[in-house]
Amino acid sequence: MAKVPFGVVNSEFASSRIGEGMPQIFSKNANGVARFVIWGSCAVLLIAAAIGVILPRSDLVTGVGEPVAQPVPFSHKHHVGQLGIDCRYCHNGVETSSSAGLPATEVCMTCHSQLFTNADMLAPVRASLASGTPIRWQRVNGLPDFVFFNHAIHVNKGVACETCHGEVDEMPLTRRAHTLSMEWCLGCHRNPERNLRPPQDVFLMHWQPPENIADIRRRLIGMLDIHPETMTDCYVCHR
Amino acid sequence: MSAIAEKGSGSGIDIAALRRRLANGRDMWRSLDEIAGTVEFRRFVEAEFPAIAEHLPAKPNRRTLLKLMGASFSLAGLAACSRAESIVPYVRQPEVLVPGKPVYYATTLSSDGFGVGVMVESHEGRPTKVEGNPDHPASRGATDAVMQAAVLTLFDPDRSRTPLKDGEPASYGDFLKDIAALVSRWTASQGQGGALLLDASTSPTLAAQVDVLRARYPKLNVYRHDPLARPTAGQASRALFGSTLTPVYHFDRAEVIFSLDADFLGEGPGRLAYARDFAARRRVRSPADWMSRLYVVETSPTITGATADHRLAVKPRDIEAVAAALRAKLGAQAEAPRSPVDPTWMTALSKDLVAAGRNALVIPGAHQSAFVYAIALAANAKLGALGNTVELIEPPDTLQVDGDLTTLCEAISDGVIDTAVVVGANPMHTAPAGLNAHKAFSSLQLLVHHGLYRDETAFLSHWHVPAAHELESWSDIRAYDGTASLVQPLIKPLYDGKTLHQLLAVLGGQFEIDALSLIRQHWSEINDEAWRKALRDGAIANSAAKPASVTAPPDLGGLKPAVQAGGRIDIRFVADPWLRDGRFANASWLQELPRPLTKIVWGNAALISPAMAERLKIENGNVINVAANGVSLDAPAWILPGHPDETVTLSFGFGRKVGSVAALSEGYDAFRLRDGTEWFATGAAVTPSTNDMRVITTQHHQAIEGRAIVRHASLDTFRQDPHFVRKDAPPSPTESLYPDWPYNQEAWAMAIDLSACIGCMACVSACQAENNIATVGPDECERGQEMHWLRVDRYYAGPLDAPDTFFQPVPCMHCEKAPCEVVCPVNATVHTHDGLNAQVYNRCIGTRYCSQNCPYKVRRFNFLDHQSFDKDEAGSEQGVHNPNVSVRSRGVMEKCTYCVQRISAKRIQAQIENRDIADGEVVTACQQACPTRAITFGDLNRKDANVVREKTAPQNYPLLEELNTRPRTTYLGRISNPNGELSKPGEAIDD
Amino acid sequence: MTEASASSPAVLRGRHDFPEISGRIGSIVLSGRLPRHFWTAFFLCFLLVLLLLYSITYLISVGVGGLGINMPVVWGTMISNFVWWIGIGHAGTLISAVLLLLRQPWRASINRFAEAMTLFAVAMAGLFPILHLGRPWFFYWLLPLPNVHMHWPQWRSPLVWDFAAISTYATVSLLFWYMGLLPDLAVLRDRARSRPAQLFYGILALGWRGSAFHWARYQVVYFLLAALATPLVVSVHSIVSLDFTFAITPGYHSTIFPPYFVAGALLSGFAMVLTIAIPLRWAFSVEDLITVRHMDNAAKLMIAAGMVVAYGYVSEAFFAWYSGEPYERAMMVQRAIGPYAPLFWTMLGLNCGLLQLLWFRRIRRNMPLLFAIAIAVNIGMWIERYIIVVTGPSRDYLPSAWGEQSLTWLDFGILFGSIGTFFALIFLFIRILPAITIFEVEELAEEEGKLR
Amino acid sequence: MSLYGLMAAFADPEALIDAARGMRERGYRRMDAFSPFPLEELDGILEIPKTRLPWAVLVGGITCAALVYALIWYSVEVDYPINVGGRPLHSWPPFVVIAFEAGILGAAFAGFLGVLVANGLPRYYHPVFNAESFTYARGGRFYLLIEATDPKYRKSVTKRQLTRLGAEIVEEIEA
Repeated sequence: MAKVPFGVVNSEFASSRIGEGMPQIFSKNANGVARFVIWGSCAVLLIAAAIGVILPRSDLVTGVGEPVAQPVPFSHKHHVGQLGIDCRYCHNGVETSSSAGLPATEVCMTCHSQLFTNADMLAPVRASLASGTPIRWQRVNGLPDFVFFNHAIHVNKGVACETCHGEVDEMPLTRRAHTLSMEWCLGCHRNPERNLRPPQDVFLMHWQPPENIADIRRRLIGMLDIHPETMTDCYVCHR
Repeated sequence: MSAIAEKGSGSGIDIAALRRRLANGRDMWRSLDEIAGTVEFRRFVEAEFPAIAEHLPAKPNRRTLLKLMGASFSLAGLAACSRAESIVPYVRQPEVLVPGKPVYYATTLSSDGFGVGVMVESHEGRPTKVEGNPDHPASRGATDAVMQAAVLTLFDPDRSRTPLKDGEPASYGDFLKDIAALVSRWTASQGQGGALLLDASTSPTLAAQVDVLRARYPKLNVYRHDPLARPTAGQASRALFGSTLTPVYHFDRAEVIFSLDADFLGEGPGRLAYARDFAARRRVRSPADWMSRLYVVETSPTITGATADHRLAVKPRDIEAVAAALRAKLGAQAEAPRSPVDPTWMTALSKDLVAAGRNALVIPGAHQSAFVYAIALAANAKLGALGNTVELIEPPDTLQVDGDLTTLCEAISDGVIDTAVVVGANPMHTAPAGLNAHKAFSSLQLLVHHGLYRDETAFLSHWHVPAAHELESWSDIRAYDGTASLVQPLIKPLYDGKTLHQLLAVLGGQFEIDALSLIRQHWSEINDEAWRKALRDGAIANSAAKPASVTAPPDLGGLKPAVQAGGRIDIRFVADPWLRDGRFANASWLQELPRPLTKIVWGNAALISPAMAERLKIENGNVINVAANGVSLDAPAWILPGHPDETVTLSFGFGRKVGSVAALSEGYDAFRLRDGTEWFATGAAVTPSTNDMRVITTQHHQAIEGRAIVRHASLDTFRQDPHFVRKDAPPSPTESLYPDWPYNQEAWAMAIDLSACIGCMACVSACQAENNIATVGPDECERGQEMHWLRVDRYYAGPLDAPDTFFQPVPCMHCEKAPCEVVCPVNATVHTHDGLNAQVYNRCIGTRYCSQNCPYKVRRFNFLDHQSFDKDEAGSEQGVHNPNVSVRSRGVMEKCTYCVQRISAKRIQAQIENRDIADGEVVTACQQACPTRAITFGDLNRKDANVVREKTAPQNYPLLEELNTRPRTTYLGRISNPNGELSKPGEAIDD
Repeated sequence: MTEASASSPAVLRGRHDFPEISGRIGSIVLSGRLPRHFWTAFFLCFLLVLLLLYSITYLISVGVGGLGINMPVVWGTMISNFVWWIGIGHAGTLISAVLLLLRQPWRASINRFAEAMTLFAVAMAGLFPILHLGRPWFFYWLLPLPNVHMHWPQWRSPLVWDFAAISTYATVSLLFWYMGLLPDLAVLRDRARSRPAQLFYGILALGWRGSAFHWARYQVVYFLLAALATPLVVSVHSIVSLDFTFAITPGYHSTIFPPYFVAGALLSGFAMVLTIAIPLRWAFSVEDLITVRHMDNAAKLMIAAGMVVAYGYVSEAFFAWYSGEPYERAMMVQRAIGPYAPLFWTMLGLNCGLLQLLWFRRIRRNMPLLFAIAIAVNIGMWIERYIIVVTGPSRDYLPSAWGEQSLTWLDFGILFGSIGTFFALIFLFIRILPAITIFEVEELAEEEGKLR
Repeated sequence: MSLYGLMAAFADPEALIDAARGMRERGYRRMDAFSPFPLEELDGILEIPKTRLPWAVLVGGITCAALVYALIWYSVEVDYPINVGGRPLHSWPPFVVIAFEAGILGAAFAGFLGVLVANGLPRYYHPVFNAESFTYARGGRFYLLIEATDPKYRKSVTKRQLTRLGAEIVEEIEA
């Protein structure tokens, strides 16, 4: 850096009349404005924090309760609620496999080759069987790839379909009943007792717990060999 | 972008021009890599695989191609891996299949033409993992490193997808039309001028089909080209016993074993069974236990030599002298010839052998001369071992051929042959140096090639037909002991490939027949029930060959030692342990799997002895020119301790540039120097040059630095002091500042028996297949960014020329006081209730502190985007992925999890059934693959568990126990059994 | 007048009056007439800023594999840059806080830019732990934020302590610096002629009017902040050193690290103060305000810190031997003769050897020479941090895992980019804020009786 | 428009101190002095009370440290207990480090915010700025303010007294 004779600047400054004016550069309102800005920023920060806490849990983000459009407007309300078909008729892997399984087209056609054989609504199903092209359903209850959920263990240990999937028998179009967030999963994994029911009842909808349910649940924990202290291990879900 | 790639980019591909260029020589065209940048390549990809094209950068580099390689572009389940938001059920669900549950099928994989039975795990119809078949004699539940990669080659995007006529895509129907013309021509001429060139195979159906073809076309000639052929067993047994026989060894009965250059643990169709028996005989857990003793004389370091109690390295030309000396010592010959081996050594060996009597075993190298082979057979006979430790059986390979590639080429040159059908073989790459196979094949009127890849031979042929992969095929094949094993498809052919049986049937005029009916026809004598059982078991019951009873003549049936050539330097050719003759060159798992002794990846080197390097004043990576048989090649030198002096080991399998992965690898093509199918060359010349070539290795430091890492002792020392592992080792701390954490349920733990570990790398390969471990490519390996969760460390001790070699598999130790966990700032690595050191990939932010603080350095980091985390972006490369293991994204740490997905699966199963997990129910991938059962895994809290038994052995020790990390993985110190009469050179075992 | 200044020679040279002091310092900012070469230098730094931006973009889009790191040496320049910058940051706080507590009035002319240097160095340092991450976009997982994943940081990790220490240090330094600026901002507010400048400095000055009542509280709290900053500054580099000490890697696991790191920080910090002050006082002709005595004192502190650092080197080696730990010993030997030996000996030469020249008063007062030594120490200290980071893991417990890392263009791009950004920020600071504390120099002039 | 007080400007600190002492002796209590740098002698003269801000700093520090420690304790013992490297859940030594840093942060904030609040800053409009002579532009003069609310305040008397005590300029300032 080259040296600059500072005196030039300095003398220029000395000759000027800088600073001999009115020092009051703000109006009387300035103090009020400053207070408003200070408290206002505090309020904005608080609101932002509140939004940050609430928004990720809201239906807006989690998609809970929002029916998903499907290639065939399949109604659980009709099939489960009105006809009373058992969950396992279509989701036949649920007791043995990690995946509950989606019914093959054939399964749909066991009934629909007899019933509503000409309904327009079912045209994609018939087309699927004819062409051998599977129906592309839209996923409703999705988990990230790094989460490994196993249906069989839950169903066998007395966690009902209803507990996670909600009252599907009242859903004309299937929608997500719970957030399926880690927080929500852990809610049960930390304290499974309050979501248990006798394993034979897991496929029932609108199950009414008997009077002595607390007692039953306590015994279930022992009978089913459930160890809540092991259920928050990371690898239970992440492998 | 590599230099190679730049050379090619900018100009479009013109198939005709390529063919013209190809006509000029064998290495004129390089690879997909060369053409990757061209407009045509893009257009091709876009047309065929729109999903991939979107992710293809404007100028794809090697990395992209490697990623695309991960699996197929267009696999069967492409529909199933579309947007994550949609789910696709079956239209008709197969009965056996429950989505989410794997299914296992027994089938057989071929290894140098012999069958090894496997169980293949299949998820929703997608084969993902190869396991050994416990009921199969050649597998006994184990696999080797190469077999693990079968699923990867199945999904290899470089596989040939469509028949090609003169290099242009054509339909199979057109092919059949052309073949129909050929069939009628041959029918008219009785096959005059026709030749069939087969790959190595022991398929009974194939042999029968060839017989049918011969009957139909009496003038048809059948040749076989097996570049890795080892025909001397037959020659020697013909000379000795008058019939062609092949030996089967019983190491479980052997007390003293002498290997004459036989790598029985690493090579040969029976290696897995042999390794199992060999290790079982060397299991020492208490001073009362007994173990066998192994002497090895070898011409190039092998894992068998590394396991030996006494090992000598000799020049290839000296092996015959060693064999003759043995014969002399055993008293069959009065006068001992000049032996390169110390006479006391020979005396001690022969005394030991004689003492063992019928429990002795002399094994000749299968690639050795008939003379050596015959001496070994005679020695066994003399010792009384024949019928006990050695049995001679009819060779499984019953196919009679009219000659090999050389005869075929001569016949073509003579104008006798004008049409050739090449099935499976790739003679344009594997032909010997002196043979101008290229010229001969170019002059053919019609050349039909059937193979998995559009390889060098396919480029020359008029018709190329894609072959079905083993996992897509119906076939049969015999194991080393003659057991007929069935090959059944796990998946419909992805690219409509045809099996070799279908092709041969087509040549016989059966255009429509499928492979299953051909196989079933051949085995029509067994009923349906037996057939179903055979399919379930993977092998046809009681089909093993019966041992022949023979008596050895007093002489060697006229076999003489070979005449020694001039020159001082010998060449020893070996097949690369993973790539074999180069057929697996496009499997990235195998390219990146360190070779057992050199730990070299993505290339090969000319192995030389330290003394030779000193004389030539060369270092690792310096280029040497090796000349023999009138040809020469440049290769980077690699100094291997324990290598015989004045010998260069060259390995086959590299130098191929066909296929995007193969093109990434470096190395030379040793076939360019080979004469015939010889495994040795004498009179070679080696000239050092000033150039360097890159040789990539994953272990840079070989010495153990006096640390108590691999603890070892001789059997005698062990008997005196069973707790030898405590001697001279740092004291183990017993106290900790921290209170002990209770593990009330399971407490998973592993024990690794270093005496049993033969360094075969099967565990590493199995781990890679099971856990979706990425391959990273040569550049990243060179930088030290490879990803194997489990590594097998190789240390040397003792003198440079005759060191002791130690292998030590190092997975995660799952320390109870894990140093890695306390330093993770985000709880991404924590302990579980059953004592696993869990790694939570989705929580990891990549501070890499855990790896810094891991004294075992077993953690691996995704430095770059090796496989895509995003299902959509990954496209179809997920084909080979284990669906139960997360695919890790860039920037995430990963490591051995004790196969936590397997633990979880078994726990869930046990909990559903409301019972405890049984001992041995959870088997880790490495444990399952291990041929010697060196790895034991189980629950420490079960007092009857195998792993507890192993850990109570006196030689059990934790690695770096002085750090008080309390590892759950421990080692059983290595025990060897040297002969007390021999002060072994470089004896480091007795201290 | 305090005792210290009474017993030692005067700090300022020549005689001054208040308008002159405030005018000379203030006009650098307000007149905006800076030497042409100021802008040339700024432009060069700005090019390096662009390099930093490019490098960061590359790093984040390609991944940390673009750096030279590998297995086993998974930490590299990002960590050594971090430690280096944090170290540089220490001198500023030391000069302003510790010398304030010790009532060393000579700090007056250099504390402002030393504090600014601290802030910018900490800002640069704060960048590196994030760039170091494999997935930098998740850096906030180190914070205990309410989230749906139920995540907590792992409080036992030194990296979390680091996060707490660095953010506290940056915040406290900023508060301390801003408090010190208040009276000077009032001066600038009053001097400013243009309305935007008046508003800018006026808003920042918070209506400071120099009331005696304010001064009384101000001084107490300013002093208290200094008292808080002093243990903080020691704790920060101690915690940074715990990143290493906490690990069981040979070469990391050493109890000497905390004091040795603090001393190293001071050494590099004073070197950076000199690196900035020597050209600054010359370019702006303020040699009478930032005098040779300042430089001399800084040089003395440098050699003092340097001796402690040298003691650290010696004790590290001694205890590696004395501990009898084979791993520590082997690592130490490898450090001296292994692949990183050239760097190791260069480091010793620069940080221990060359520094001994400062025993000579003539060299301490020879500005070009002092400047060169300061630069050499800066380089030496970077090498020291790099050696500490890489040699341990490259030669740790299992010889099979031994290996070295390399450096790529990206390592250098980010390092030089950060240096450029640091100086660019310093230039901006000089342009916008008074680089010398007006009120304290006035006070000093008053006390020294140097008023006309 | 009311009168805020009288502002007297002095050339040097000694003059200001003398003037302040003089005015105090004359019975003035509602005074303030303004200077470009702190003048400790004024504290006694103007009867500036000893500030209690150090207590605020102490309380801020301790509160913040305790809160953070409590948060850590809650997270490891109550909310999500995890076995990390076999260490006890409540590993206090490392937690103290974080609590210490948090304490420093809390103390610094308490001090900084405390001084602003106690001084009533920011206060952009203030009557003293209405004095034409009141400026720090030239390094600042030394000012003494006698507020109009002082019981002794008599405009002309006070002005005269100030001038007599050496004020260069004395001006009336509006509120």
